[in-house]
Amino acid sequence: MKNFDEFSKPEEYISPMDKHIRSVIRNWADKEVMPYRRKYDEDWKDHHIIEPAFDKLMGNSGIGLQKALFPPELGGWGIGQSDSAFTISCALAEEVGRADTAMAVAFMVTYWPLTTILVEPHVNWRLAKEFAPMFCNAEKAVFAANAMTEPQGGADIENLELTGGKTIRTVARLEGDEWVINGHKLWPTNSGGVAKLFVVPCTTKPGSTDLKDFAMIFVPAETKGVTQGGPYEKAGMAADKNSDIWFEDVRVPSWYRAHGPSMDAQIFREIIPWGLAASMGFMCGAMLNLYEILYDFVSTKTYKNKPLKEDDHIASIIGRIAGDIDICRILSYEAAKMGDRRNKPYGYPIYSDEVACKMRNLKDFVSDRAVDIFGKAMDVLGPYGADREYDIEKHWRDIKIIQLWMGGKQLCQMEAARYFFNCKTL
Amino acid sequence: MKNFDEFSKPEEYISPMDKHIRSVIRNWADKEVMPYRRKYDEDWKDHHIIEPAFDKLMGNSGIGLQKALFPPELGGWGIGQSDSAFTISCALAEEVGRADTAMAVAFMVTYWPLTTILVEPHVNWRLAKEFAPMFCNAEKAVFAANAMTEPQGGADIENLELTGGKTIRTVARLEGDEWVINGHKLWPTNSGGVAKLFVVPCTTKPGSTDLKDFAMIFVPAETKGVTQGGPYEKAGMAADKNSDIWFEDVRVPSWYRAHGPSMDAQIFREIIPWGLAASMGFMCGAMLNLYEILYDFVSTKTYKNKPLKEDDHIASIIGRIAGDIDICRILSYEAAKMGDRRNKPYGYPIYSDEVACKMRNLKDFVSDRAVDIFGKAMDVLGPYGADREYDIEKHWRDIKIIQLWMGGKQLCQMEAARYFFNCKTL
Amino acid sequence: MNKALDELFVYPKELVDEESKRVIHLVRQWADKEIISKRQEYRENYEKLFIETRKSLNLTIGLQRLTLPEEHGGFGWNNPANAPGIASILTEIGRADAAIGVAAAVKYTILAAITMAPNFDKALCDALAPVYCGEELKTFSLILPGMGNIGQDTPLFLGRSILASVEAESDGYVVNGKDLRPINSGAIADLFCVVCADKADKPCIALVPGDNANVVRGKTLLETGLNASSNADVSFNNVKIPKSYVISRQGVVEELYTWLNLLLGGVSVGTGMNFFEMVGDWSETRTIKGGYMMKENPLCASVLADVADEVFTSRLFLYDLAQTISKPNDWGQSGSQRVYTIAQVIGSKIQQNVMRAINRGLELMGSAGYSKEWHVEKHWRDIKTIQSYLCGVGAEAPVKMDTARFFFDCKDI
Amino acid sequence: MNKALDELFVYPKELVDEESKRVIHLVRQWADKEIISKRQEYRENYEKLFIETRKSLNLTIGLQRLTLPEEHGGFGWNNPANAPGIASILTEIGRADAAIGVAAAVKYTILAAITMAPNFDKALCDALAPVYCGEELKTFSLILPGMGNIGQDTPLFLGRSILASVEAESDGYVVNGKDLRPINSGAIADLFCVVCADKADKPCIALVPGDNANVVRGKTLLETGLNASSNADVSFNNVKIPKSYVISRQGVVEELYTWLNLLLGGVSVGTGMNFFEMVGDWSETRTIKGGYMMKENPLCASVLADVADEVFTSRLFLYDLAQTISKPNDWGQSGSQRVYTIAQVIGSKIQQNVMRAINRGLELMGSAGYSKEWHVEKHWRDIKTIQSYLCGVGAEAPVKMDTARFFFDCKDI
Repeated sequence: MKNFDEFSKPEEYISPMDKHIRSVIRNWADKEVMPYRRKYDEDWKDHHIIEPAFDKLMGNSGIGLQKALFPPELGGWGIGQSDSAFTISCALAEEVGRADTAMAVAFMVTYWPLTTILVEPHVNWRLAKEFAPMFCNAEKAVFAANAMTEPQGGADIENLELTGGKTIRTVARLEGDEWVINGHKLWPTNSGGVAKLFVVPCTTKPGSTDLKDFAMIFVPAETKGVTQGGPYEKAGMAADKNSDIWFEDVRVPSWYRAHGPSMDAQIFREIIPWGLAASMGFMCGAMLNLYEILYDFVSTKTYKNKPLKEDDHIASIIGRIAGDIDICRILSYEAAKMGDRRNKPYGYPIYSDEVACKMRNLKDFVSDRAVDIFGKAMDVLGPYGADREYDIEKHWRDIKIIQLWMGGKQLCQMEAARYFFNCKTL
Repeated sequence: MKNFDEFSKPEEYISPMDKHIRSVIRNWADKEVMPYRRKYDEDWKDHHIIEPAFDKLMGNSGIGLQKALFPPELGGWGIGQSDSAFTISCALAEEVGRADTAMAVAFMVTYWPLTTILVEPHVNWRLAKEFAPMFCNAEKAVFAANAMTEPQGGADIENLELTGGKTIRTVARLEGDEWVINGHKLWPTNSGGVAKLFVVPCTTKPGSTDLKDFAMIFVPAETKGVTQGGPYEKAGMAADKNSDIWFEDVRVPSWYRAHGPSMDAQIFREIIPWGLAASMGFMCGAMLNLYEILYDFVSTKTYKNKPLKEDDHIASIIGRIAGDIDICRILSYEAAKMGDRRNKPYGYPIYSDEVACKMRNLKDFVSDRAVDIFGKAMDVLGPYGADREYDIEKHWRDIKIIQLWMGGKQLCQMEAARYFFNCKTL
Repeated sequence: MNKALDELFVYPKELVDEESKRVIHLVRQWADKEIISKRQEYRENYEKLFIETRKSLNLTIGLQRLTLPEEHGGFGWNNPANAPGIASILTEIGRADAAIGVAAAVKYTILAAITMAPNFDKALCDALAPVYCGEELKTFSLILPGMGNIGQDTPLFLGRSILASVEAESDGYVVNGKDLRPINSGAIADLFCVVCADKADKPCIALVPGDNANVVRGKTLLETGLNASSNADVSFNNVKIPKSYVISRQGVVEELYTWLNLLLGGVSVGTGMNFFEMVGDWSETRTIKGGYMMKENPLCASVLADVADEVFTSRLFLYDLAQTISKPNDWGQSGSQRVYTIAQVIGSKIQQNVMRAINRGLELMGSAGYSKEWHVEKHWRDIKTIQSYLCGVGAEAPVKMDTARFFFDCKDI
Repeated sequence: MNKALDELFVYPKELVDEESKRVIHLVRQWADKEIISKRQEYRENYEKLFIETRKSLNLTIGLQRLTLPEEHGGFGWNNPANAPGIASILTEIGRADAAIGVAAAVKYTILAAITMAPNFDKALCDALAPVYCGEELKTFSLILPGMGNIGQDTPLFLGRSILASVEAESDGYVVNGKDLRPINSGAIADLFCVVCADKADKPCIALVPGDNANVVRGKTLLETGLNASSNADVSFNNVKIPKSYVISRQGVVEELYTWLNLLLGGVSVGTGMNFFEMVGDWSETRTIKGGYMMKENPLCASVLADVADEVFTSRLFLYDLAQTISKPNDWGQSGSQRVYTIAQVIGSKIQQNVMRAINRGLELMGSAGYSKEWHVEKHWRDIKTIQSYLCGVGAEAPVKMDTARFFFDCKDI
């Protein structure tokens, strides 16, 4: 194999933009991230080192990726309206994830709330126009966040089919032409003072199981009554800040609700495949980086005075690692394509079980493989495996977090099983 | 999920013939195989029950699939010249494999030697014309075989890069315009008196490591000096007969050599991806059948007086099984597509490492998953798992054989590792 | 193989006393002489030799009476302290033939509920021993709770459906149950031991003589392995049995599971050890890459190491369990929640490990792995059959729930 | 958790005598009082407390002298029969803090080569004990063979490269080695034990005082876990040591591996047990699906069962190994091929099992799993670090080759 670009991609799916986007981001990664990333762990609170790299990636002083989803007429690149939106996202996730999956998630979660108003067929032009300047005209990185998880329920909120939104305690009350929001959210990526814009899944009628009462409402971070805590300290992913957010009588215009009754619940369901596809992309990116590092290692370190890779048994171990990377990449692109088929006659809408549950299965699988091969790679490195200088252990810590987020492994398992076997009570 | 046809396929790859072919074969399977397959094990020697089903699948008295690879001008269906030859083969392998993977292999191995002379860009029209009547004009099933393995070397012969053919002991000597072949082969599918036509990988210069001395020569089974032993008794795969074949001063015309020096070695390398892609298809077929059976079982048997599938933990086990099937199917189609890209600008020839080694990895992976999920499914069935009436244990036995054939797991591992890490000495 | 198995696969030697060693030695001789040294003959004439070798084992050597008290003509191995010895015997049998091993394991399991201290039931033993452990070879069959059918609401044993029932009637009991699947020998069993629910839905066990006219057997099953055991579904249609044939003490069903896991574990460890020997031999006769001995290739060696690992740890587990059972003062009786749970955990791990050992080893053997000529495929099929039966329902689900119940005090699972 | 760990995770009670029990009890008290009950404080002020708690363990309780003979002021636990007791101590330490455990495990491993019967080296003990096991806390560091660098042809210990060398010089030895990576404490160690090759390429071990000016330490490493151990690469540039500081008896390197696998196994089992406690608590406080307790959901219960399984079997393995080591008359000395291989097999299995237990448990804990606030993520990082170090080179490759060599008599791998 010539290099990591040779890992299998379903060539027929690849967008014409792929090569260009990759090379731009790879250049950024090699210059702005790779030389500094070993210091990120200690920068988790302040982002002194991390922030400039974000600016070069997302803001107009750099690549300007944060505007990519917006329509060209509002200053963006129009990816939200592209037939390859998922596939392109997969490439973005890979390339940024190769450098740092935490940066990848912080960057791409900025798209997450915006998908609900910028991606065909659900473009909400009024909101798109309202928020376009915030992202498209900024020199520096501007972040958004999806304030989903609540203290009592963990990822229960993602289990909307089962709970019907009954457990949601963040409440939006319509007063005149304003929503008044009260509640407490935990853990969203880009909280801890990072995000300029939140979308807040909430209920308009506490305790209701009617999905019409479920709402997704946009809240600019500087709105009065929004308070963010300091970032949590975590085992990894220093570039991604998470914290508590409290909403106390927060008032936003009534048209800040993404789409309205019923459609908001559908839209909420639609953001899940985006999160899953991106998660797979992040992990593939980290795995590509793993391969680069491992390749060098097994070619230069020896066992029995031969390079590690020339020992048949060790070759079988690293061969399995590379083989799994190949497989995960195929699956991630296939998952992305499931999303991109949403408007095709042979495709399914992204709020459908077909897409969501199959993707849950794929994300669960890719996560398991990633957790496994990073653990195995550390063992291949032996005493160097846990050493930060070799850049693998950091991914190992981050990858586990990706496995656990968005409801974690068991939710994926249940959604997949429910779909494949038409279970009624899971 | 509505039914097993909903398992993911990369929709963009599917040939227009797919639906039609599947429905024809499914009809055959349901009528000719499913009602009888529980008796196949005892029919391993005689094929009294098995043979009529083959006739209906392959011969002109039935579907006539044995002629599919031949060009239309010779009475075939022209699949050998199709851009979707691998993808269609994958569908065929699945549908027949769903009923019985041993029938699937016996049927598709008939194509195997023929791919070397019927598939673009290597059509050998003289030989194609010579052999077309044997397959295209027959009412009954006619089989071919690839007599590869030798007693001393096991699957070493598949490791042509490493051994250079040095270990091959079957020798062809040119005498005038005839090849005189001597040697002893073991195990080919469709031996034991089944095949009408063999292709015999052999050497024209014993001990040579020059691939120019490697030859693939066609030998009709009734040629003088060809002797076949009785079929071996195996743990499964009763519909596939294997035995010893001895070639003693067997004489065939000089132009029965597939292509000639060097090209024969390339051609030999090209048949490997066919075997790998078909193996994956067989396993996917068996897995689809597993799903059908398991679905019924977990919906009607209970634990804690609830259907098995409504227990969250059991759901996670069967969910993983179904999830793996989804994944294996995606990967099998991707493997097939790697073959079908052979003539595309972004593809690789099927003798290339890119295709062969990546497919080795995929076949190894799919085999491992298949072995695992069939074992797991038997455990889900508990005391019914080992019971032939439930049709899963038979697949369990067969699947293991698929894992072991064509050089088995370790050869797959070595080829994949060699490719991914550019190893020199494996 | 030029190494002695017992020098490779370590175990706590002090658990096996001199008397046990003598019996173990006898059984190993039997195994080597009557089966292992003549695999080909055994394969071709399996049905007949199966019965002959069972007879020589059970009657000539006398193992049919192994766990009977001495006063009943037995070897007196009816104390939990004999657990390591009994497990060792099963290992030796399993090394020769898993089906013979399963028949023995089931018999000792059922007898454990009757003869094992401190629950020795003299009256019942008086009634059964002369008939079922005498001069003729008798086969026992065990019917455990398992899965139910949709629309049917059954009493449960820790989540598993109990499909048979007992009801007191005048001086005895009446047993009922339809299409029950035993774990072995349903078609030929002389005595059934069936887990039943009583009127209060409480689990108990009933012993049912096979010659009762109201015992109806289905056709003999064709199975992946263990076919010589001749299994079949069984129905009990108002079968009357004496009062003493029902054992309803607290924990008796758990006892069955405990012993069954130990003894089938012994069988599978033995089969695994024989597989180890076979794959070891194979790896020395086979050359690869056009020259060197298979076992000298690092990748093949690593597969061999996996085989050894799995068999090695299985044997450790086996004696860990035997040791736990043998010390009721330390850890409780075999029917206690702790010992029952441990037996389930270890029992299923042993089966999985041995299965993995064989699956791995077969990878190296290629077509010799699935060709009947090489004999290893029988081990593979037999172990898978044992494993699936032991699962009972939904793969490891019940065992996992038992485990969580014990370790985490779960109440509702 | 309202169950006592020792009532859940069974082990052969007879292996641990009353004296051992008293020491174990002391250490458990230390663990609960000084660390487990104040995790938050410990997290915020880790560096300082790490030293304080090590001191109270090693000096106040006196564990620094645990494996010294009584005549050297030790506890006299310098006989293989003490293996189960020592392993138990490490479990208790590991339950509190894996880094403290690793420091202790390495120290006892190195001392085992010096003090353990029948190889007690009185002269060496006389020289070392007063300095390194006295009233001050001293840290030992171990440098094992491992991987080499391309273009370098090194002497081998069973396939692993030996990067350090000793050469006799007048009345002592000279040690050389460049950029060696210890398994712990390279930056702060008071005494190094390094596996060297002698002039004939034969492996031996050398003890190198850390205060020698020719010992050059690299910068302190940032690592996944165990950061408190302050590891760093070390170079020995013609370091002179006394003659008695080199031990070259047959099998001495094997002895190190045997004890290291046992004792790091003890550490990881302890960490695993504490993780078990934590995830158990979590599963009782957490509700899911808008209502019921996490542990009552069958899927979550099965994950909990996996955690329990892995920890349970790890502890069984630990005592299986301790038992094997403790009976040299049954199975051979700790430096024998058999005991060495068994230690490798079991040692790596323990690490894998505990790692799997934690990986599984974290799945249930979601963000609490990786948030530092909940403390479990430290266990996860520490165990992974131990495991990777123990691998040495190419994941389990050397262990698998050792296994195949012992079980199948491979010669060339």
